[in-house]
Amino acid sequence: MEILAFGIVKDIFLATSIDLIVDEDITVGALKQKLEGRYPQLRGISSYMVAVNDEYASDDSIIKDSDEVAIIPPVSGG
Amino acid sequence: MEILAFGIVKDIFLATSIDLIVDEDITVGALKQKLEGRYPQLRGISSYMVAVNDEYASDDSIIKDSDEVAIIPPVSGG
Amino acid sequence: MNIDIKILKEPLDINVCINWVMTPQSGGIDVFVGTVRNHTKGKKVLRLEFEAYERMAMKEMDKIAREMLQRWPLHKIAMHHRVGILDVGEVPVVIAVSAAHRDAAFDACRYAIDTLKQTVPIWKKEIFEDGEVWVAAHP
Amino acid sequence: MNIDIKILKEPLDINVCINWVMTPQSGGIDVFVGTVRNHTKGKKVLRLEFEAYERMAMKEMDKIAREMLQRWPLHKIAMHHRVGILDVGEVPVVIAVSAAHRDAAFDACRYAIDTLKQTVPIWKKEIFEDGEVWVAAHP
Repeated sequence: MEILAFGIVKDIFLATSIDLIVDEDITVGALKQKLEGRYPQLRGISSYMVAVNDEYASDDSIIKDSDEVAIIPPVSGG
Repeated sequence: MEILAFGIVKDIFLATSIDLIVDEDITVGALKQKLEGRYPQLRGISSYMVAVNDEYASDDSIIKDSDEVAIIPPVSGG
Repeated sequence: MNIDIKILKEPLDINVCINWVMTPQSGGIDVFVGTVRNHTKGKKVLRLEFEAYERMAMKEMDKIAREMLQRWPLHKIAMHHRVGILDVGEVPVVIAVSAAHRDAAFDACRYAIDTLKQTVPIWKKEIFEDGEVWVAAHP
Repeated sequence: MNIDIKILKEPLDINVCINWVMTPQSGGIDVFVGTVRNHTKGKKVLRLEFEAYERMAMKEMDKIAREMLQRWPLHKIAMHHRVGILDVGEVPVVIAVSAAHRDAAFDACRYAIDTLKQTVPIWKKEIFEDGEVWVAAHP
């Protein structure tokens, strides 16, 4: 599952995207746990959201392997 | 006493200014009465203010002959 | 000086106002641009005429700007008003306000246009196909 | 269409935004112009870098604009955001809103920038003399 990284998350992943091996149909919450296990620095940022196919997704949303997943650290545009 | 007219008041005075003969040291209130006697249409407008030397003046302000007096109908700038 | 007040016969230049208020300390600029509408109360407007009691209008605009600087932490204020004949789509007024933070800029800019419309001796005549009228003159 | 959303690598053109939202029905336009400040929390800022998750950012800005049209009687909305490296004084964002009456334009424009800063996936990195930091990333 390809996961896009932006802002501070790019610095944590040391990449603009990572390819994570996951079971099919993982929830957003489970993905976060998995990522935080692999990248403990994620726990140190203010908060982050997960977007699935360009939409903010709640922790109980289910992600398919074909979805576009992005980690959204606190936004600071404007 | 020269009295400047703007907007609708120009149309009432049929002039951009009039020269009114007044006793010295007339109040703004007395000036208004005098003007309304001479130009009854003044009573038909929404409201108007008198400015003395570029400042809004209250009815009890005293006007000297050397002051610059202007009749200020409802403003509508912007 | 951090206040720029002008009454102009020529078309207003919005960029001039924005560039003038922009400072290296500023984080946000709010700009109000008035435009001439093509209708009022369902009636077609051909053009507008603006007249100012110029010296007093400058003074009253300056009062508004000084009050703004007292009430909000602002950097600079530009307030330009046009006079003369304006066609539909032309710009009678531009108010630009810069501040470190946007809330002050928004609040102050809105205060400026609201107060300008109440206190500044400038008058607008609406010219229709069948006549003309000084706005707000009659009840 | 009455919504113009853009994410651009080139300097934003404020006049383009204003001219685009201006309609013959409009009586007022409110414009918010963000600018890069030379300091933050007392520290000198050399420049900023803006990064967007572009497709999602466009979608989120479009949501904001649609919400604005539902909540206020507006004519047109332009929302342009810049990405890339910006120097002090450059403009990361322009939001222009036209309406028949100014209250709607002011309220909607403020809603737009407030919401953009909360929901649109764009990130700002502040670059100082001695390092750089992603804004708001850490508690």
